[in-house]
Amino acid sequence: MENLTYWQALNRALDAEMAADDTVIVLGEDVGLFGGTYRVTEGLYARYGAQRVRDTPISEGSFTGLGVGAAMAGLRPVVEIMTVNFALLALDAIINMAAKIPFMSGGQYAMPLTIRMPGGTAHQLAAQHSQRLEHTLMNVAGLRIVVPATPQDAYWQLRQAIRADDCVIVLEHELLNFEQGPVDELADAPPPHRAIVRRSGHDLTIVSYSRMANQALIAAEQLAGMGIDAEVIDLRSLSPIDWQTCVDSVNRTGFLLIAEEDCRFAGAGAEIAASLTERCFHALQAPPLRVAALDLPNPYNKTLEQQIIPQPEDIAVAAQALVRGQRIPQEDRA
Amino acid sequence: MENLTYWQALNRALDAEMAADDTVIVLGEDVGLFGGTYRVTEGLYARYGAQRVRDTPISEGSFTGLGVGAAMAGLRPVVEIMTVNFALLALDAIINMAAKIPFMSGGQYAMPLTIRMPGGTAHQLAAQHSQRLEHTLMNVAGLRIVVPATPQDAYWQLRQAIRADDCVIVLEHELLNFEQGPVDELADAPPPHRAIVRRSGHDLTIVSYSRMANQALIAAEQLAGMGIDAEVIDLRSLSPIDWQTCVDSVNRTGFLLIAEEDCRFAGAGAEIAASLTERCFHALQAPPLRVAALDLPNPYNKTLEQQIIPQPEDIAVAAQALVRGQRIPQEDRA
Amino acid sequence: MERELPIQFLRDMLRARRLEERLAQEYTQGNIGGFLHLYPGEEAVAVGVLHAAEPGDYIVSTYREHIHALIAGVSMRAIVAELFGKRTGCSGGMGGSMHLFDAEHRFMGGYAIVGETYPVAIGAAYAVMLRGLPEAVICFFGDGAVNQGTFHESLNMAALWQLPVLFVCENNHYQIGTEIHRHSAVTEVYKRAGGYGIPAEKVDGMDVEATYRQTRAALEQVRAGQGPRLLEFETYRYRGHSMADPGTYRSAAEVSMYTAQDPIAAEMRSLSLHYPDPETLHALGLESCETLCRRYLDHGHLDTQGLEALEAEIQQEIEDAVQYAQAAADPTLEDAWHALQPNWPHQALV
Amino acid sequence: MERELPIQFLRDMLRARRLEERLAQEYTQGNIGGFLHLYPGEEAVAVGVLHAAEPGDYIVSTYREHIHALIAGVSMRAIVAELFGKRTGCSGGMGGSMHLFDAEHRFMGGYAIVGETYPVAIGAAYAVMLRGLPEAVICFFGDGAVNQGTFHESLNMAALWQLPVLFVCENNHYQIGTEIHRHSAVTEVYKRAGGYGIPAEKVDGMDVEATYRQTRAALEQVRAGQGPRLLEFETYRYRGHSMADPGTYRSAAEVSMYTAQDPIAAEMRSLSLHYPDPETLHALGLESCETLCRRYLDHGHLDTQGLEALEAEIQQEIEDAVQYAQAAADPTLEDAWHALQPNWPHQALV
Ligand SMILES: Cc1ncc(C[n+]2csc(CCOP(=O)(O)OP(=O)(O)O)c2C)c(N)n1
Ligand SMILES: Cc1ncc(C[n+]2csc(CCOP(=O)(O)OP(=O)(O)O)c2C)c(N)n1
Ligand SMILES: [Mg+2]
Ligand SMILES: [Mg+2]
Repeated sequence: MENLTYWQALNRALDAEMAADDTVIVLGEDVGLFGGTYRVTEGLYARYGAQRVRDTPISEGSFTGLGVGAAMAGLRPVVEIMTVNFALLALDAIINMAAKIPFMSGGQYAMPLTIRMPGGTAHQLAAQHSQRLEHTLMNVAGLRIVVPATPQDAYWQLRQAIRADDCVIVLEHELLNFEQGPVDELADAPPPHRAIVRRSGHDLTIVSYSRMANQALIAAEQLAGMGIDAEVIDLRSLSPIDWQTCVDSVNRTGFLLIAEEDCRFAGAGAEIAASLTERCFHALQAPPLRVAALDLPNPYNKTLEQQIIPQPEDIAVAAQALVRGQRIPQEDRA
Repeated sequence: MENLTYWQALNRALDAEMAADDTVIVLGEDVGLFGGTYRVTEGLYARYGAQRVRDTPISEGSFTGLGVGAAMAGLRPVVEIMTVNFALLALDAIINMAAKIPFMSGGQYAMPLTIRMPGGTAHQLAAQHSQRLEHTLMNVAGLRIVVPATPQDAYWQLRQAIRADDCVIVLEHELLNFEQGPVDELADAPPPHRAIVRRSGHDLTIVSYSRMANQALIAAEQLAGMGIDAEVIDLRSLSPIDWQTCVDSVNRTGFLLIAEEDCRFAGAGAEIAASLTERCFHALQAPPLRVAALDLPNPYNKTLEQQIIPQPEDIAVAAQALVRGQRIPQEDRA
Repeated sequence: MERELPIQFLRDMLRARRLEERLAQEYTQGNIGGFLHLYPGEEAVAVGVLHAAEPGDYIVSTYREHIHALIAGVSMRAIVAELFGKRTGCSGGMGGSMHLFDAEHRFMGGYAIVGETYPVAIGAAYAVMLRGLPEAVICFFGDGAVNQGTFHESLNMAALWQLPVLFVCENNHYQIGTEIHRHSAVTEVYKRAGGYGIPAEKVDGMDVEATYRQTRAALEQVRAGQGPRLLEFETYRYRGHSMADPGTYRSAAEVSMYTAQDPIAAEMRSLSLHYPDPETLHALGLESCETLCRRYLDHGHLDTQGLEALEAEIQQEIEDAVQYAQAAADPTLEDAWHALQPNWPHQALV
Repeated sequence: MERELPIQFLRDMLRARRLEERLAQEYTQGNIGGFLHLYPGEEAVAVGVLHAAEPGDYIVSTYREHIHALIAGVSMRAIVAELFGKRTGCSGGMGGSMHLFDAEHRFMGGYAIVGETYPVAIGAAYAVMLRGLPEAVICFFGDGAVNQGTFHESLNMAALWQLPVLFVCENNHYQIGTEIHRHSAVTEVYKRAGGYGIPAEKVDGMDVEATYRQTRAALEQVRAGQGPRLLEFETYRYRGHSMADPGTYRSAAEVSMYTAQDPIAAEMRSLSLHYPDPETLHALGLESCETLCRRYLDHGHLDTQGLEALEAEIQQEIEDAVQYAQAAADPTLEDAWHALQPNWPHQALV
């Protein structure tokens, strides 16, 4: 049991899999000599050499597609797309190729491909560098999506992704990269797509994922101060989603709040709200409440950036209104 | 008042706007000399010449981006992406450029760009040629999305899109292209994003859009035979969505069924279900029901293709179960 | 060149031609759905190139790939069954005409999004390079596909890392209805490889022996670890872009533009957009199959009886494949779920 | 060359250098957020190229665009205010360092997704061509951006349709930490324009007078309707890729690879990854600003007092801009909603 940062945990996971299986290769921009923009691949270039830790040109569409072809020919590539934002250039490779080839080939080809991409709102990176892509990828049959919120999950889920024979997208969060947490490299990992109850409570259920799950935990403490006992579920995976863990909780609490960093309109939270309404309708005492980003691109201005993304306080205030049956004011322009 | 096919209505709309405003240009693959894969641009090349009706190379990312730059420099480009499926190669231009430039520039630049793309499930075009993209585009602040289901709406909404100063995506449906309907070129158009009640009823509300709205109308007739009176709402627009028209209906009927061709998981229907649950929770007698495509890529086999997409019968059966309070069996693997 | 090769070339070119003539019929009779992109006129490329390949080589192709699959060794039965959407098709009925796959023959698939073959090919080549094997990857693409960004990105990486790929451009001068001089600033495709330092040549794609010789030479260098090569085959499609391609209204649009077109260009387009009659083709010296037959008859490679026997045998093979496909069963929804993720059933996901 | 030009060059190069030295300080003090990509070392390109441009020309740039905006005429106040995220910034505080826009000066923006400048530029050029005006579009991009597919797609269309674009490559030999010979199979960028038949040349980007002369010549041809041109400017960035770029741990990784690197390459990399001391730069003849000062002092273009006066005036301008930015107000959420769709408020959408 060690304290590691999120990036160190990812680094250990890569190292462990590369050491165990020499068909595992890593490729992306500056993953090698430079050591990775977020240090995740640090040291691997010196250890495994330029062929297995490949620095690429700025050609997201093709080096992601290269990963697809390599996976079909027997390798287990781990493609790093420097940030989610650049994945918009690789969506044909991800959606039309990686996700569909096993299906289109009648199941002849597996797709042991892992695609890592840090994303989300960091510090004033503005509209083109602060995006979320979960809603887009969730709708794609053939992809699996993990969203680790802790160093331990980052370690476990990246290793599981590399070992999986399907295409797994690892959505990291840029602001989590330098956060610390205990990592046990020997403990058995839970199934990659199992949700976990990070805090149990009986007044309402807060469902969240990635960094926002940690924000929800902070909110839960604030709520405790107001005498509201919130249960916090970290989904850990957005495709598939572990509905049962959520259903059990919502049926107990009767209230559901979804906290996400994604834009509210057609974001990941929409599916969570819709599916849990179908499954828990009669247990729900109020409609599921989505606390999400405003439907705006990220502004560069610091104050505005904070305003459009849910803060722990926003989650707490909304949760309070929800359980007390008050109306929640929504910034909603669309 | 004339009977026109959907493609003829689109063709008339383009012709009218090009004749009225010479800053309007059309570009895309085979839109000129060839006359358009779905005939939508037929005759325009001979009428307006090669510069205003530009045949492009197979370079979706850049000719869509060309439309963005041209719009910033004073033109009103209408970009045709031959099918939605190829738009995956243009998403950086659409999401990172067209949708964000007005915002990132502090409102200095408008984006009078129209992007047409026919999509959906046609006849056995298989996984790479049968996709829907609405869920992805809906989540993008800065885009407007229209989904005409009739020749009249195709005519009105394309003309409105070309005249709008924002980026408007016109999602056409490949199977609607050769369907006929009355078109009045002189009548005043409703606002581009206003939903319409295509059939009024009092037992349940069926919300749908594009081709599936027509399927819902067929289902409604079948339901009438079973003594169930369904109201059918055609959204006409997916961003923004005209919630009020839906809310008024659901509050009256107490039952909501959403019919969509998109994959169920994180599809467009998720947002519709989530938002209308928030707005109509206390009026709803049962959870909103989504009748959508299975979470599978499109199989080439004809029988399977029909099975994964909702048919009018599926909508009718589900609607019946919904209002009669029976459980609805769901093909659900994720 | 070995004595039997010419006969094998002719045999395979005729198999290709006759098979697709039959597929066109089956399509009009509704036994095949979706888009059907046929190859008549271009057979000399697939036959020459793939005869020069080794069994260990990987092949990556487009939506116009029936013949690539056939010559690569995929059984005619499995191909026709796939086009009929059957369970025993080479893609289990899930892929159809544009998505033929056969892992056993290293036929890595037909791709329907123009420009996808490049990254898949360099990916397979990357695996070959890591394993240090004398294998090559053959990547097919058309003249229109050259303008997709992936061409640029992938060729740069292939050259940068000296990957064992042979890029095969089937230049039939058309991107659906757009002629090459209207889609490419530089119309000699092989010249565009210069921007990446990739050795490239132009080859007469209507001459099967030339395509075979040139491909063999290029593949030797590729296998020897000398990095990627590109060959541009000048060829020709006799039919419309696809069966769905209605020639009808195009002529109208053409007429209104004829004045602007030079006669040869017009001639070429009308050839590719309508079904040309044999005379015109001979006049232009373009009828690859028949020209080849005549040449071999003259050279005494075979006699008329031999040719008739060959045609009969081929008819037999096609009959058998079509009957097999007709008799085969449809895939089930179970099969579809399995094809989605062959591995899931064995894994506890949640 | 006109008598005053040299002084203007020097003046603008010093304005650029001193401004960014100040921006670096403001960044470390937390007055500027996000990523900050600085330009020291490359000033001769922006200054030479943009002095050669006409007011009617459009400019499309990257995330390393402060100086392009400054020389294009955007006020220093508006630039600094934008970097401070203020309402009076040239993008209303919504864009920040990577997204400077100024419609009035036809500065069409800084784009942060590598490779986006090409399509925007050919789009503006398409509009210019339709209007038949003698205007040009200047498209900036780096050596790393050359491998993005949009380069290939856009240059082909620019050449095919003879669009009035000048493609300006700022080749500083690095894609963040990846040196050009490790990201491009052909390292002389200008040669890659050949695949599109676009005339191209390499220019010494450290010599402001050369960049001015060559750009002027190229722009004349572009404006004359002779189609696109590409100029590759060999240049050099003294600082890390961005302020966020930690030089610290890289050296370690380097050391473990040094053996594999040739000395010049290593020298070059260490230069671009750490802050080089002036001596090293002079030794390599790379210090554009100081070299220029000395040359002009020698040529008698100016004297020491003149230089001091110039520096003082520039300090004054920078002080003023920073104070203006500090004093300015933050944008409101109202402003953000308005910026999203300036037109919506006036339209009944539903
Ligand atoms: C990205 C993309 N854009 C457009 C299409 C539609 N399309 C299918 S084939 C084709 C023409 C391709 O021409 P070429 O590469 O020369 O191959 P050919 O059909 O001539 O064999 C086009 C535009 C597509 N399938 N994919
Ligand atoms: C599509 C995309 N991929 C990756 C990045 C991250 N990134 C930002 S700048 C840069 C290097 C660009 O190098 P170059 O084009 O030479 O410009 P320079 O920074 O040297 O001026 C990279 C990889 C990005 N912004 N966009
Ligand atoms: Mg072609
Ligand atoms: Mg550079």
